[in-house]
Amino acid sequence: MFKFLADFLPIIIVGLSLGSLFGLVGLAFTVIINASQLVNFAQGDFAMFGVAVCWFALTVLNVPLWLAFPLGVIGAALFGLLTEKAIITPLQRRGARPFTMILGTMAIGIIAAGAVGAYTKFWWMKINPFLGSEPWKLKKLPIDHQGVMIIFATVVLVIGYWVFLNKTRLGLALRATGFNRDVSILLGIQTAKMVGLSFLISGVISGIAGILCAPLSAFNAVQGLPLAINGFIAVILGGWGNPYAALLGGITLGLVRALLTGYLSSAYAEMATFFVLIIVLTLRPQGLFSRFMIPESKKN
Amino acid sequence: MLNVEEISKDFGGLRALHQVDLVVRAGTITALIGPNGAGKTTLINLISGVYGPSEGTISFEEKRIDRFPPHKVAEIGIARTFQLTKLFEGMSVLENVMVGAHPWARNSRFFPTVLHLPKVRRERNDICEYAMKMLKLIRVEHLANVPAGNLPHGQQRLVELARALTTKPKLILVDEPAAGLNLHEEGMLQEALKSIVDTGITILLVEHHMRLVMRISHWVYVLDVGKMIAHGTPEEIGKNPLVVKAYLGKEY
Amino acid sequence: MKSMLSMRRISWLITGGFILTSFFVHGSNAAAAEPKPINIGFSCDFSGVTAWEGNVEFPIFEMAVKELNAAGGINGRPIKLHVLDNGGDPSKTVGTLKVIKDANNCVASYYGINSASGIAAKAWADTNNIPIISCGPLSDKLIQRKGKAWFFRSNLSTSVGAEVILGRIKELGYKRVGFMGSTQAMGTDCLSYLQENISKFGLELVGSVLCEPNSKDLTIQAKRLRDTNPEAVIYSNYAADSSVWARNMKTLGWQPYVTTGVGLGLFSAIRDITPPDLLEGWESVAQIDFTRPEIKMIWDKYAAYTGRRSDDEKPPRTWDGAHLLFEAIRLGGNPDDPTAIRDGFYKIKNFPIVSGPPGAKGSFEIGRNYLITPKECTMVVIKSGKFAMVQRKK
Amino acid sequence: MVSRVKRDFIVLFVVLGMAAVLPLMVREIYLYLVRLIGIYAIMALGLNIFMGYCGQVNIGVAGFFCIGAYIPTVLQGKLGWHYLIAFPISAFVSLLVGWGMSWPLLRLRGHSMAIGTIAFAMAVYLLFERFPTITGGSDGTVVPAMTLFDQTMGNIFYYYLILVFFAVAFLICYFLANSQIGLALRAVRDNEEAAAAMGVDINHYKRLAWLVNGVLASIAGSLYAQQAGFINPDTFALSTNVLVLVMLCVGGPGTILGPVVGAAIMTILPYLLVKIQQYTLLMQGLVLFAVLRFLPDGVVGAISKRFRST
Repeated sequence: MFKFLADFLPIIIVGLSLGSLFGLVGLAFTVIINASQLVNFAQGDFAMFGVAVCWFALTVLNVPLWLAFPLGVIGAALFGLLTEKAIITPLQRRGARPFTMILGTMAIGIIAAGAVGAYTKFWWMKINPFLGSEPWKLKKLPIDHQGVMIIFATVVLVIGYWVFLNKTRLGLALRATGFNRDVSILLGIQTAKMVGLSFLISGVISGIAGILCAPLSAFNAVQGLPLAINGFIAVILGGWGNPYAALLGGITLGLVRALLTGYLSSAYAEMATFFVLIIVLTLRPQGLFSRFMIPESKKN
Repeated sequence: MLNVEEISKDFGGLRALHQVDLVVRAGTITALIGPNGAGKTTLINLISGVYGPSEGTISFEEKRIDRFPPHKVAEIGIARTFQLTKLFEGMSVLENVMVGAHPWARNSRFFPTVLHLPKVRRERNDICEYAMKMLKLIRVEHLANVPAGNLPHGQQRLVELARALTTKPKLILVDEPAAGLNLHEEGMLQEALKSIVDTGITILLVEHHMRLVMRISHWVYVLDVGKMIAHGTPEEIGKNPLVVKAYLGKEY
Repeated sequence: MKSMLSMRRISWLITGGFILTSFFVHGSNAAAAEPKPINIGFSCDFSGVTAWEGNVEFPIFEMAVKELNAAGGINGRPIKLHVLDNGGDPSKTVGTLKVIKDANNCVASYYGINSASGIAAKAWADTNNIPIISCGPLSDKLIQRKGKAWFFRSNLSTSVGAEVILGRIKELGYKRVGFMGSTQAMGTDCLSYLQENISKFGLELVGSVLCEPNSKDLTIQAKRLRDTNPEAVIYSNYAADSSVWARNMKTLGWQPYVTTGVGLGLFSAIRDITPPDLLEGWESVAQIDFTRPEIKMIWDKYAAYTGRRSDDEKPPRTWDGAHLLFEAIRLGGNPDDPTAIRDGFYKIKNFPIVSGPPGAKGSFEIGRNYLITPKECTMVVIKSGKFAMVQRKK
Repeated sequence: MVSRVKRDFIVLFVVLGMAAVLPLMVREIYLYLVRLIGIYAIMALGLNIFMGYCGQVNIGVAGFFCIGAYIPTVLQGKLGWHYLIAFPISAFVSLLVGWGMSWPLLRLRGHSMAIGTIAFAMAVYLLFERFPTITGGSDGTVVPAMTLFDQTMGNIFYYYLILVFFAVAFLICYFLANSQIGLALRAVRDNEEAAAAMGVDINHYKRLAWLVNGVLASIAGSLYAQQAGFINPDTFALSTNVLVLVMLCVGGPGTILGPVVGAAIMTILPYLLVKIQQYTLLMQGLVLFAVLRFLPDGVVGAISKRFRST
């Protein structure tokens, strides 16, 4: 019995910390989905860009971490805003089809990856664990503080976003925009500004996610898309346009992977997640935890 | 020709239609009137198979059709237009109308098409000609090559009619055609409907405005909050106190 | 109408491009330099995930060629490089090699870094009879035991590395060995070699775990391996996952002796990515002894030539590759005949190389188409974040 | 209408004719490029039917590409079957796979469909990567050269093979696009409800387009494997999906020639940039961005518009 627990607990912990990372990226997706029913395939590249800025500040400008971190986040946020101004709004004005929008965001992602890659020669952008590599000791049970930080940040950001969405005028406006653009225009909400705002917030979140997970493993210019896909899987597993569902979906994904790694083999864990995704899409397209469904936009 | 018997439709807890009966006789213009939210469009959607009824049956020429998917309904000869016009905006008017030929375009299967067999080419030309003929019938042939997205509202309705006709239907469901038309366009519409009936096609006209209905329909049904409250000739309906109360009462 | 018009327009464009192309081709055919140069193709990964390798290897090779040409070339004939990017993609690599052969009628071809592309290149070389010298790929699938090979290698091979590791572990007196590697060939090849040969060294493989590329957390695998309590751990994985692995071992409070057979090139990448204190005491097989003056010289040359430093194995092994190729051409006698050059490689005897311990000599022989044997191998250890040579008892 | 078809054909045959005599005039490198263009064009043509005409989203082309490349290779290498037998089998397999996947995937819409198709492609990719004993794993595997009348086929042969398949694929897509089926597909794209009311069986046509897309991609894969001589899973990773999307979008979705032009542009671009390889990715991104932003209907769309307006 104890043996079983000793095997089981670490798996759960790993699942949680991985899952909350995916959940965080999923949340970043959800912010944009809530405001404009868009899926932003450059999400991971927001994170990547944040990491790049942070790394640049640390290694080239030699600024301390407490300054480099916010710089990176700001970088990601501005990049998000730029994305919206550069391609999202123009395409939406034109009433482009969904796959054009997808490609639009992809284009931004490719450009970011290409630019950063050209500067770093696709070499790794190394950021050390924030609190050094010595793990915390809790009654000589070692704890990986980087993972703890990710879980913590995730919880805080999800709650913060919930408060913002439900308790502030701006948040309500954001929700209204996502729910029904025309009506919210009638209500005098500047929808364009709202979409911009959503990209800004989403940039912040994914920036934080990226910089927090960069020390876990090496991060380079082309690592954005895989991260984004995991985040998006979290969104689909959880539930479309529902922040908590995205988090739950992320944790489910993390746990599934950890369990597969623990009890099957790590060689098939990733493959299995995609099969799981297809099954979920077939049986429950609205997601596992979608307590409410925001209808997809007419354009789809 | 079309028999709707004791149809009911629930959305969640809300009952949109309650025990509705309706009969359309071949070769006539039958009108279905009623105030907004009476359930007219719901009934049309039930007949055209957009969704199935909660209770009751719909039969067309003695054939049960209430579980048919929309494309099947279209194939057995019931065409429709939409209250909010739904043209294919990426195509020209002619192409829009040609889509209508789908139910009888039997030769345009996959392999014959990719092999570009003569019968397919012939059929394509037939379709093209037939579509032009329908456009002429509705008197909009001059618009043939205009992108459908660029048309004014009134003409879009007419094109939709032509498109519906191209399916070679026995019955056309026309959903609020006069909504948002000016007098001139309404006149054109009236002409169009008349000429359609003259070709022997039956029309079920769903309308909100009395004027058009009173002028052209042979038989009128009145629907109010999901119930059929009266039916008869336009004259009878005009006199019917129930209708005046339920319907015109709201108008004036 | 749309389609027809655009179609006609396009056809004009195509005709135009067509005519231009043929002109261009004609022109480029006419161009020929005096004295007739020896064409050498250079296919390497400048883009893609292994791009940094190409960006180091190419300048070194180019530098060697320039020096050679400045010194009068081979028998008075300069060497002309034809550079192509293979993006680290095998089928693209084959494409570039085809181009190198047919378009620029090259006699010999230099190939860059990653194993998959290497295997593709070897297959191509064997069918097209063009000698290839390569200095990146680790895979054992590139070893040709019988007959004369067309594909040669100036760097470490997985099995050679593994052999050295096992020797070292034995030397340190450990018995129980654990293995951690990539789910990709780099890990699986090494594992299968160990499973076959470890008993010969009187050691025991007690446990092995694999991990997917770019894993974010390897605690589970690390725990699994620890539970088999090995005394020494062999790490055969890409640099990207090293930091995860090292950190998770630390988290488990488990720090056995870790060694890798990946060579200094990858080992320094591992050091670049991972917090150095996590790597304290890690050892790796290498093919250079950086206390040797030649190495220093090459590193400085590279820095002077490119303006950035790459103080690891790549410059020296590329340097060796280039000079072995030149020597083979020289010994082959006929710079225009690929077969002669191939035989030239086998004529190389006791050629002084910068790899290996001081005074190392290099050669190829039938059944061994790779340069580095266990006796050319050295070992480096990470002491307080810096590399240090391991002094091994003979 | 008929006369227009005639004129298109004349143009098509002029182009094909020029392509046919090309090997006599230019060197291997250009033939190599043309082969790649042909292969990618076949893939993009199929994708165009599904995305450009039927208006659905598919970021999983590489899945079929992978199947088409690996199955003949394995059948040849492991079982020693002849390529000309293995080739159709792979096409048939991807037909079946496509049929199977159509049930879960075609029920989705828009972005869900995007991620669903990505998942499909990734699953296939990992399937072929993680079973090294059969497929050679991440190291990839040599594709046995095809022999005909016991002599090995060379580049020129593959050039003509690809040319033929390209011509066939182009004609198929051309006839589809200019037929009642083409109209039905576009109807589904523009307004599903109205299409259904006109008697168009939406699911049937979505599946049709999806299968055309899949089979063409698989054929492209088989050709790619043969002419490349070596394949490994990375060739079929996510980037390929994106590349084909980019080709389609640059050329012009929903136009007949779009895929071909797009394939040509995106294939030649990296070779023009050979001196600045590390910017290849950046360039692709910028091209895609510029096209999306300023040429909504892609290059071909823009050109034909120019013609209509003048």
